[in-house]
Amino acid sequence: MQDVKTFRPKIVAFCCNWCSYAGADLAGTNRLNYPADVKIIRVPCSCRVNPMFILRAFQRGADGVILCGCHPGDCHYSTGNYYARRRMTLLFSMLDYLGIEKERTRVEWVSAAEGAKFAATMNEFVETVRQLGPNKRLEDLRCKK
Amino acid sequence: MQRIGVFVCWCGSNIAATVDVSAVSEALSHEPGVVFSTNYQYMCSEAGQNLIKDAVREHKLTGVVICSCSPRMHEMTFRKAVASTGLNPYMVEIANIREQCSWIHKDKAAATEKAIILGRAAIAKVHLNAPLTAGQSPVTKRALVIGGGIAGIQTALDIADAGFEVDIVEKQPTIGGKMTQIDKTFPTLDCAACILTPKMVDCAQNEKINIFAYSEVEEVKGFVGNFHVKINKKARYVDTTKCTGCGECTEKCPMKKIPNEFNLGLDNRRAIYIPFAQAVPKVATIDPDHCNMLKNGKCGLCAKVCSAGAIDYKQKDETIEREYGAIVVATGYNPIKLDQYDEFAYSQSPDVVSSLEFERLTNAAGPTGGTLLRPSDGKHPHTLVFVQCVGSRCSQEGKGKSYCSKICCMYTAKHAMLTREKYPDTEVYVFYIDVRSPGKNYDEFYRRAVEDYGVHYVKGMVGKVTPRSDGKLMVQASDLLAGEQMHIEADMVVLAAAIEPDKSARPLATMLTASMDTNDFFTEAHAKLRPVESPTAGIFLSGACQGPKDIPDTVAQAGAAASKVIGLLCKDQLTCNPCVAHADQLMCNGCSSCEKVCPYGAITYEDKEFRMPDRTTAIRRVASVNEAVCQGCGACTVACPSGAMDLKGFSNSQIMAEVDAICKM
Amino acid sequence: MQEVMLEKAKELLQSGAVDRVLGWKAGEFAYDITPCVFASAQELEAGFVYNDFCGNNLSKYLIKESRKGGKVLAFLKPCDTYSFNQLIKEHRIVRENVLVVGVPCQGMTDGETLKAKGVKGILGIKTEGEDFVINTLYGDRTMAKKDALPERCLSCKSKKHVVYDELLGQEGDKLDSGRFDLVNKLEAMDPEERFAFWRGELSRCIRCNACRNVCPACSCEKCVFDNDASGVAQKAAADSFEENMFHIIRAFHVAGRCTDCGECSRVCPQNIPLHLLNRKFIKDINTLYGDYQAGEDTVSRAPLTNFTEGDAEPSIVTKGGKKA
Amino acid sequence: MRKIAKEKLGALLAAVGRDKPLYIPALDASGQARFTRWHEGLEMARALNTVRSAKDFFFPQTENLVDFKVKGKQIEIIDPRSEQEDFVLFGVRACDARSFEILDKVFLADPVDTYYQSRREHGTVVTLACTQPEETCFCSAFGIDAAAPEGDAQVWMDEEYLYLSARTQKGDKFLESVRALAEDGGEDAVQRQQEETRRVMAKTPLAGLNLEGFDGEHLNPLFDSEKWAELSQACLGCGTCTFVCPTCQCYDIRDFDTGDGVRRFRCWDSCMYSDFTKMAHGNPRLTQVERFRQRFMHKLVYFPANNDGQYGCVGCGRCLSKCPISMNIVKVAKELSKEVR
Repeated sequence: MQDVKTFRPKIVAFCCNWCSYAGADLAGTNRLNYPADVKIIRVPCSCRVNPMFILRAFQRGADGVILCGCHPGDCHYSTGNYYARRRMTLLFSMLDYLGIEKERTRVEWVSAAEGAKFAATMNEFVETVRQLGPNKRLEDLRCKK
Repeated sequence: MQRIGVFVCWCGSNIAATVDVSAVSEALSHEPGVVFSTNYQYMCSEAGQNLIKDAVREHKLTGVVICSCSPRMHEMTFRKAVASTGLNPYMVEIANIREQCSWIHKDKAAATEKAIILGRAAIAKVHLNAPLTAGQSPVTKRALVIGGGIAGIQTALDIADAGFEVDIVEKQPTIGGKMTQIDKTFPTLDCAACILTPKMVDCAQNEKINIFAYSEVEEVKGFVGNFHVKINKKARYVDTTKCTGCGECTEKCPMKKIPNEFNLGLDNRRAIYIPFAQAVPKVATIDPDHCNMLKNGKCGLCAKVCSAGAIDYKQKDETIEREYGAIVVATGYNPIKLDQYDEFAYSQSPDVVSSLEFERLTNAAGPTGGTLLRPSDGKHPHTLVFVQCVGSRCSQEGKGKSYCSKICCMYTAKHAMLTREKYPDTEVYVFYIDVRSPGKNYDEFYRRAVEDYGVHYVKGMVGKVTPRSDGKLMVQASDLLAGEQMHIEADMVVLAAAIEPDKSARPLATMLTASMDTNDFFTEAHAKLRPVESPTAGIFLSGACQGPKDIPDTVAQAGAAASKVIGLLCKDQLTCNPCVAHADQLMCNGCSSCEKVCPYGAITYEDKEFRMPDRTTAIRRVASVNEAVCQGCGACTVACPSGAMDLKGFSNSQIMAEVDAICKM
Repeated sequence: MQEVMLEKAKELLQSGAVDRVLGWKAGEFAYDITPCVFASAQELEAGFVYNDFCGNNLSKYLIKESRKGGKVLAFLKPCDTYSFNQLIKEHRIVRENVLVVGVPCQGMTDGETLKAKGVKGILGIKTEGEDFVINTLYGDRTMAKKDALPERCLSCKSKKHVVYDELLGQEGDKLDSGRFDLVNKLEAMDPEERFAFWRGELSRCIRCNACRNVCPACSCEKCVFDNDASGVAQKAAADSFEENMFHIIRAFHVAGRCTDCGECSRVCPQNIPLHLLNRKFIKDINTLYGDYQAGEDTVSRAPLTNFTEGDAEPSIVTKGGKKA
Repeated sequence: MRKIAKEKLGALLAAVGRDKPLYIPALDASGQARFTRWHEGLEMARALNTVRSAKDFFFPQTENLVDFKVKGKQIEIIDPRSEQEDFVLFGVRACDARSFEILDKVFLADPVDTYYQSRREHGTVVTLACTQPEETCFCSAFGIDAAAPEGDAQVWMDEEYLYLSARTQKGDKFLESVRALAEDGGEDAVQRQQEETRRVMAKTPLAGLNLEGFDGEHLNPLFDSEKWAELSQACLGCGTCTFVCPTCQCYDIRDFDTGDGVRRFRCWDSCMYSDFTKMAHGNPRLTQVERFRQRFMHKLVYFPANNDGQYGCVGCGRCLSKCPISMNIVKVAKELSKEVR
């Protein structure tokens, strides 16, 4: 069991191209720090994220997965994030039902102007997952080193 | 196996100061498929781009990964550079190691490690990239405007002015819409007819504009640039090419007691009628529900008196099929029905009227010739009570509307002011929740009503209106500011009814696959940035169908919608976004889940014959994506349980490859 | 009822109103009944049966049967009609080729359920009033019918047919039989307990795909888990992750479409209470987005292809608020 | 013959299970029996049979064959096998015991499957005679005596004693390991029990199942029978029958991308699956009728034709209880026997 202090969680962040990815860019432009443990995958819209991608990340060794999209009502495609919201709510609820730590998954709406929110969210999320320790309940032993 | 080139940018010191760029290019050179890996000071510079181009040619690269700034910055730059070598531009992937790495991390080791992982993810993705080509579709250079009110008229005129053909479909016998019924317009108090009728005439005379009045859209097929529309032209029983609009028939028609819609039933018309003097087209129409000849085959008087021989009792509805490149929705609004507002005695007393009825009662072309008279006894009213927000801003479910109807404050101020001006002997009360008067010269206008015209503005709601046997209306209200109950003996009560989208809007939205909000207003593609476009490509919004609007806003939006249409019709071909959804029809269940979540109506179904795995042939319902319409959001890909629907450029396997690459360390 | 149905089927076949009859066929024992398409009166006479063991949901067979040409008579129990409607909604069944005859159901049991109650060596089963009299290799045994019902029937949502062309017998009512009780119980556990519970259950999965293949909502032309190109294909649960993955994604794919017929749990050879996964989604959908019963109609918008602007945020789960 | 008082069953299991893995039928959370690794306090199930057959221990559902580790552009090949340790399977019924004979004919024939072979060599099978057969039992149709199971050692159990007898050297070793608990005798009790069991067995409804005519001679009429379409009509194409079957031995070899390499493993396949034996050119059995036919033709015709008349079925009855649509080998055999008699 890794020490909470030295444990560096692997975090996958799915960001929609129009708001959150731009928000992440803005966090960079403003040199706002967050841990290098976070790696971003660009998707056109939060509605592109299939629950399978989230499970896949856990299978492959992620300790936390976060999905960021435009604020409800601001979707570039007008309704994508509304669908994403329902899908993720149900998926997260199912994971919780199966006893998988619900704190490992998160959805956050980050606009292109919210660089600070992006950085703060990532800092907070990484810390939450770090406290939880490595993902054991949804890991695939075959993918372990 | 791809032959991948990796290009790591220093971005001067922006990246290189925090990321060991040589370590990154060295590490990535060992990745499967990578045949060339280098780093350079400024990849986006001309020298940097040449470096990439040379490497593509020299190493016969099939894929390019650039570790640099955000793709939002230079993706296009690098795609163009690569395309110039003949390699498909969509074989380029960017690893964002500046905004999402070097700029946010201080520790060089950690930042370098992350940059390598981001590079690996991009390499993993590029392995699965396929060349993409943007499709082209032609544009029919004609627009359809649905609704012939001021919104539709203005849009049509502006489009025609740019030289494009435009058809107006109006379900009433004449164009003009609600504005024709209005007396004066705020805040300048010019006469509505004086500013509207010239535009109606312009429409009629403009050779680019074709008016289908007394017609409705029956079916819409196709997509942006290529709509195919069926229009049902209802039978008027009058040959419009022969009718001169002389009005002889309407004089002679024996059916005299038909409520006149134009005057909201405040007077009567005949079974053959012309809605009003300035109607466009100015031709007569027979109302088949009331015409004796059409119902029983007896009468035929109008045909006898028509010297032009225009009457044709055998006329049938006609379906017109036309092609359009763009469609503008301008279906407007209606005041809500007031049957549910018994507390205001609307259905009990003819002297309780809606604001639109009040417009007719004060209009020179109205039933009273413009003299304000009580509908009940034709006497001059002395005390008038105006009630605002009847059905607007209403939280009671099923009764009114939750939204503000926006125009009522201003027209009520206008009514109050005009009444006081014309009849200084009247007492005028206005009951309001708030007075909302933002807009150029609007607040000034409202204040003039209060300050110069002595209208009694009372903050508070009218609780009850009780008709008394002597014809007076007892108005019971509360004055919230004074904190007291008021009892007013009024002669007339005018209700500012909420406005709602026209009933035809909902079925139309279904035909257009354009989305609507819960109030049946059409939704715009973006609340701030694309206010006159529907999310469905090629569908534009003009006027109150998108939300409550007054005339200046409507005209402004109508012009904006026209300019968007013009921008579209100017193009000969539409270039599609190549990163679009695609259905693998062999796997498609035809279940319609994808179609339901598509905001653009890009997915259609067809019954197609397939050779099935068990050697049989079967007709299956399968989805197909119209690439000209799809915007590539990917909502359908997740709605699809079988995974038949995938998104080019962001495919399931590409995204999972990125996930794998990121997680494996 | 069996006689009435048999007469009806023969009559409709004879008159040419239908060409085939989808029903149930008797087996070797009292309980091993097989879905069957009968093409003639003789076939019907020889094997048609309708009794307390006709648990198979016949709706899914109609995907293929309704496309074979000709008209098929389908006897559907109340819960089968929900699946039927859902498949109509998803354009999977050609409605005009099916004549739906609704048949009443008092709950269906099966051999496995009886054996789980300790009955061994079943030779014959007779119905006497509200009881089963079971003749076994080891003597006779009487069991109240209601005690012989599996959980899915004890928590039946409806004895009312949501669609039929003709109805035989008395129409029943929608029921409130506490079908979310077990979900509530699981929700009330600690996450650790829940994890242990589900790990224990799902670890028994042998990935035989019976749950998927019997499921009327799992009617994909090709399942993602069978499709090598999908990148998530799996033929066996080679790691506990794959057990979780398969069942989570399967439940997700049928979320808002699952009518809660309970076939998944009935057919599971390992007795995994799979329907409790689906019911969790149904319960969440009901509480978060308003009551929704898949299959109740053929036009409503499914919860996952719908939204409202004021929908709950996913954080409702993370924040741990028990949903009302 | 040796006997051990029944109250010493725990001690017996402990004596065996202390120093090597011992698997006994025990109830799982759903109340069904499965072979479970023995630990102190684990109770042996009284169920007639386990849901999954005992073949799992020699031919597990998934088995890692080889690992490829990828480092940059280098690939390293790793044999994942570690030393196979000895283990004991206790409480195997006569039907499952016979299934090993069938599996051996497949896996131990040339070329030998070394993964299977290693497990067979290290596993000791201790059988347990049946006393209360189910109506689904038809092992007798294959000449199996439920009262006299095969295996390395045999056990009979009544209310007082367990009676043990060794059949092989491994069986001797097993008996040796529990010597301290055992005493001689019990032949009479065993014989009485066997008679009673055989009496009940004869009363089971499927006891008279006649497989005459299911052989290579009748391959063509059986293969061409029109009954297959009707029999397979309701088949869901799931793998339940094959996965609970003690004799089904088909497997698929698949690769799993671990992120830094590939794990090549085999896993049970099912002839009922639509992608069964799918090759580059496609699938030789495109319809469910063909796949369904394959399963039963294999068990009842091809296998005996190639193996001196031995059927590929042991009559355990698992598929009878577990098939979601209650279609099974007995119904198939009864229907098709009309083609050959």
